[in-house]
Amino acid sequence: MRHLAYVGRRLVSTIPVLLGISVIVFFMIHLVPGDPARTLLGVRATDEAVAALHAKFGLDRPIWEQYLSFLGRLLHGDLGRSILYDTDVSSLLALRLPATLWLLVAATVMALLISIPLAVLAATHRDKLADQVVRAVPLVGLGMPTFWVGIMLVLLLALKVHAFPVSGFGKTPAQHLSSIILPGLTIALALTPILIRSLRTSMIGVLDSDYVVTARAKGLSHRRVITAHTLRNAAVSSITVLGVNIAYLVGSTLVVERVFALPGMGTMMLDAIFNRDFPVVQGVTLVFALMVVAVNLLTDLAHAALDPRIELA
Amino acid sequence: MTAPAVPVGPVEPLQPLQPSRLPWLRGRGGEGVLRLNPTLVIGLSLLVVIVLAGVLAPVLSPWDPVAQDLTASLQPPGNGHLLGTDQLGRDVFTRLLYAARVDLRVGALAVLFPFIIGTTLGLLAGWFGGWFDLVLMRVVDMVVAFPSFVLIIALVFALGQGTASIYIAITLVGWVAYARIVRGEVLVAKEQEYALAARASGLPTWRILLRHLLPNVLLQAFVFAMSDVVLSILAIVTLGYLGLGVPPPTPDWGSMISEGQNFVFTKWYLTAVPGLAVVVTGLALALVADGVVQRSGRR
Amino acid sequence: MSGTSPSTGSGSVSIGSGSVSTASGSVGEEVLAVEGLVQHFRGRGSAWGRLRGRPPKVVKAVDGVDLVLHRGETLGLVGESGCGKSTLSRCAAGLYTPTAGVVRYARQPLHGAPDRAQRRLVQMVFQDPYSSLNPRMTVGQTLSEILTYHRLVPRAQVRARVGELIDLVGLPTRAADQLPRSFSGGQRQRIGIARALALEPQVLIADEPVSALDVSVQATIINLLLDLKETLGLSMLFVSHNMAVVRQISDRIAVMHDGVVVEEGDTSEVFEHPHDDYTRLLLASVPRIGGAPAPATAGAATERGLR
Amino acid sequence: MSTLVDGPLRQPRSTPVTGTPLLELHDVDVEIPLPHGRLHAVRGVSLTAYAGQALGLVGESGSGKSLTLRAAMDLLPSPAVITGGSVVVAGTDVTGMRPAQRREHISSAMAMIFQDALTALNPTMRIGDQVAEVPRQRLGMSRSAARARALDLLVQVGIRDPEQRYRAFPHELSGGMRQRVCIAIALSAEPGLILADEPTTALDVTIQKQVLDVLGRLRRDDGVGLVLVTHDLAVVSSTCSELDVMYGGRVVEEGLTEVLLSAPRHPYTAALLRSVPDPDAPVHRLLTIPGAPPDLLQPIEGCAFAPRCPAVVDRCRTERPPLASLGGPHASACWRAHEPERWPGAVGEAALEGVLR
Repeated sequence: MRHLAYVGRRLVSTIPVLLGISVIVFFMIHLVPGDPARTLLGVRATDEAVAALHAKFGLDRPIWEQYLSFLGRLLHGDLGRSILYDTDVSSLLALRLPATLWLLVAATVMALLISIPLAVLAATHRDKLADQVVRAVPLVGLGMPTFWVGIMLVLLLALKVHAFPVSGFGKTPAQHLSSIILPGLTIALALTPILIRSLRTSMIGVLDSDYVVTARAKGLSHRRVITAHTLRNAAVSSITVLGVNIAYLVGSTLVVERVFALPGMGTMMLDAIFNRDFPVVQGVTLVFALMVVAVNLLTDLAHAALDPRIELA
Repeated sequence: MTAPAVPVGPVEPLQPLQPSRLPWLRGRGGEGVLRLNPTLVIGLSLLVVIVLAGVLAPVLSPWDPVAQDLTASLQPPGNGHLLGTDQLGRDVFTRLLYAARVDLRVGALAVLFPFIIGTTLGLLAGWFGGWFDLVLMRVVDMVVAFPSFVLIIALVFALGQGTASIYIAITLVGWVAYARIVRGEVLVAKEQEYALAARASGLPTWRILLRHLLPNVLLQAFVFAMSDVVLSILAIVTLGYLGLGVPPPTPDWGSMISEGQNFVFTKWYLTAVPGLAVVVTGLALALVADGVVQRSGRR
Repeated sequence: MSGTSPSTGSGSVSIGSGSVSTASGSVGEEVLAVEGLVQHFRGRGSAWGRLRGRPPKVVKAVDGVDLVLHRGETLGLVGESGCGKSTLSRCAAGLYTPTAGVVRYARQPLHGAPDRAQRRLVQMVFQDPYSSLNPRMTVGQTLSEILTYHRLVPRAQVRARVGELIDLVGLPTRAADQLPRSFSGGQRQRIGIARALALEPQVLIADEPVSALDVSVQATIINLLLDLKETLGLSMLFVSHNMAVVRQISDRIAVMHDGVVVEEGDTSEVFEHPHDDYTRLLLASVPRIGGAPAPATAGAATERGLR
Repeated sequence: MSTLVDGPLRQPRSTPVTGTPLLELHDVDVEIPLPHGRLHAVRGVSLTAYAGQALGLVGESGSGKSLTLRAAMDLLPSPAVITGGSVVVAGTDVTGMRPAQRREHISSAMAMIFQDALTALNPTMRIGDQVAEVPRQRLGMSRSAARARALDLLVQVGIRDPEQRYRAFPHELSGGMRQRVCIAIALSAEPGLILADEPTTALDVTIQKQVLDVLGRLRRDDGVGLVLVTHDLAVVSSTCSELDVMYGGRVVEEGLTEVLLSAPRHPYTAALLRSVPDPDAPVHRLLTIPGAPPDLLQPIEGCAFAPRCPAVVDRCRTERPPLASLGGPHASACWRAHEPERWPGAVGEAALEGVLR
């Protein structure tokens, strides 16, 4: 199977990136002025505790040895222990991951539901009123702080209309879903301006292409021209755009979780930051990076599946 | 060969010098004159208004942005307070103006460093290629693997709160985009015949890079920088909202939103107005970026 | 080496004093030569390729070519797209460092990129009149930059020399202050020629200099090149896919196919009595005004048979 | 003059021109609205094409030849619009039709091929499916019948291993193969006429010859007419029996190719002819045309070629010469078309060559 082999090769090709991520996450702690052990344990740590950590992580050893042992622990799923909660960081992450994933999926779906129709509308009515209006969206929308949009949505929808829960995540999937709608919409609205702009451009590129002219010259119906000759090709260019922006989207979960008090990885990271819980910050940063790598991988695979010009061999 | 003392002269009737055969490529203004279009004009004027509002803040408002007056906290608009006062009795409108100073300056500077570093590295990597290019691009791959905002927050945390940390964090994350853009443009431009011609003329490498390539690859980086200023202001505002930004009591739109959020049910404008200020700034910069792109005729 | 090729007739020394007649095969000493030239390119996407552990694909653009350009002659290099003629010309211009083989300027082999003095010997005119000029420099800036850097004229006379060069290629002097975008394709190509001539080279390498131009403009550039060659005593390597253009301008031609020269000789000899099968196919395929079938070919014969 | 026409014709002078013409343009104007004015790109062009005939439309860049073709096919690139005249396809004026109906009518009578075959093919659709699309979607064939038809067409345009090629994507084919696929697609609607816009300009000469041969064979064997837009007089000469020369948005000369190219009666045609290098005979200097083409944003007074014309007289600058018949199909828009012997220099020579021969 050429496709399977491609997936395999693409997986292998992420290894250097993963290594790079581990390097950055590892060295983050060395950016902090002073003793890393003290940074890890916090200012209130006793000298004994610091010495114990020195011994445990071998902080006196050469830096590359420290990195190798860090990497070794990573491979066993050991992300260290939280100072604040005195628990394994990995088990904390496991608890918080679902809310963030829910949020990401909801935001992506909503962003697509909003931006695809608008982009198609604008591209097919180029320079008409609809297009002008849609083109104004990115101009205004690019400068909107995500958290502010969230607060405004709360103000308008949740408090005035009482339509959705304002914060929390609930216990059942149904509750999850209803509590994810506002935060998801917030992120979707932040992503929409960028998506609309790129989708409109790629759609217009396709509509202007010679092969669409050929399809029209063939005398095919408008519907057939759009479905058979435009959509797939527009998807090919859009999927890359989407992939790039999902990295941006992953980042914005952080703030939005805060606004809506969602118990996800973002709130955990912020809590950890204010409590100087360094292992947790490291762990969350790492998982966020892994999510981006995974999304990029998926985008590439989708791209390859859609576009025959991608070399699979 | 010596240069002919007498030029051989025109070899056929002169073609009259004509403007470009494609009239839509012709500028309306003269050559070399900054040609303006409506988008650019509106964007620039808006930007000038915002910058002036920040610069002239002491003139425009009699209040002190940081002096607290707990007896006058949370006053509604009126009584000389255009937008009322916040929970510490500070005039909100004044703080809005002073925040423009902070956020614009930090936002612009936080783009300047990555712009310079990223452009230089991208130019060199694109032109020379080889191991330098290879290493640089691997580093770029690593950095882009992180959601940029997560990395910025983690770095600000690691470096300790403060304006300097914000600059460093945004620079460490932001140079990557410029390096990528410029490298890509250089890879195209160096195969363009004008670059080959400059090499064929025997001009030195530094001169080709600075005089022939840089001016032609800079546009894309510049356009990106325009929208990047928006992103960097958003980052600073968000850091401010999270309490990791410019240290208080210096006013900043982000911290203003954060403080106002506590009273969002009763005094919605405390949150809404600073946010609108960010939106308008973003709009101004987006218009300028669009205008520059339109003017250059690129899409 | 191509100099030994039997059909060149390069041995005959027949330069009448002063009279330089084109197409008469008057031949001087070697001014530019390539010997055993090989230029391979590694496929693109090398970074990904390396990560995937695959050897990069190698494109053998030029695969062993010997050519000699003599003083005062025009050598036409013809072939279809992808035959390697453009790569060969860029190697000869010192823009690419060949994978193997030697490039000689005035009998001196190049080591790596040409030095300043060598750059002055050989200059190049490019194909695309739109991308071959820096869009942000006026014609005057483009020319004076070269004159200043190579110290060709005293600083005070740069401006005057720019005027001379512009005049030489048949543009009005006021062109010096204009940006490339205000010129038509043909005019830009003249600027490109002026830029090459600024260095007072002995050899001009012209890579498809007229293929992006309209027919009537194409004719003016061909005439200009012919005139300059005569007045300035230039030698020229003229690269083109257009057989008709090459016929007008070349004393000698070399036909390239798949990275090698398949036939070389006096222009009229090659056109009238082609030896190589590929050359014959190429000549037979050239459309002709008047529709007269090309000198009998297999293709034409079968077509007639079908009728 | 008659001796010329009676001479041995290298081309069978098209299949006898019978029945109603498939395509007629009457005084068609095309304008492009631009920020700085309206570019009047096509100015009152009339032409007629019959099934089985090969008509060449020749001109330099900016002459309006491509837009004329696009206007005929109702495929003008935005924002160009037809602002005058009428387009009659297979005897029906399509100018007033509703867009969908017009599309339907035009594409059942005519098909089009483009300069760049790579961009003219959908990159994500197998070429076989692209060829089978019209039979399947418009002609209502079953899936298998459409497939069989597509394979037939691929064979007809000279593609070997059609079964294998059927599943290929455009990027997997060579340039010449792609253009053949485009021709197959054009044929799939069983048109009477193929409109070709510089179909071989991007191809190497050897491939160009093969593609032109395919088009020629289709015309001879199946009576598929051709309107060929090109800048290359040599290509027209070996392909087309009739010729329209365009300059500044107008047809300046029309007639039988052989007559036009051996005894042109418009100074522009003559000059153009003299500036084309001949692969069989080097000349010392090629004739050039001084000056530049007209600015089509401006109204043109008199003959558009007058500022560059060696045979210009006062009248040319004030009064536009109509395209007037010189007897038979030959017509020229020149006040001095009747006295080529009095044109100066090489232009005159070119015009007289045929007469003297």
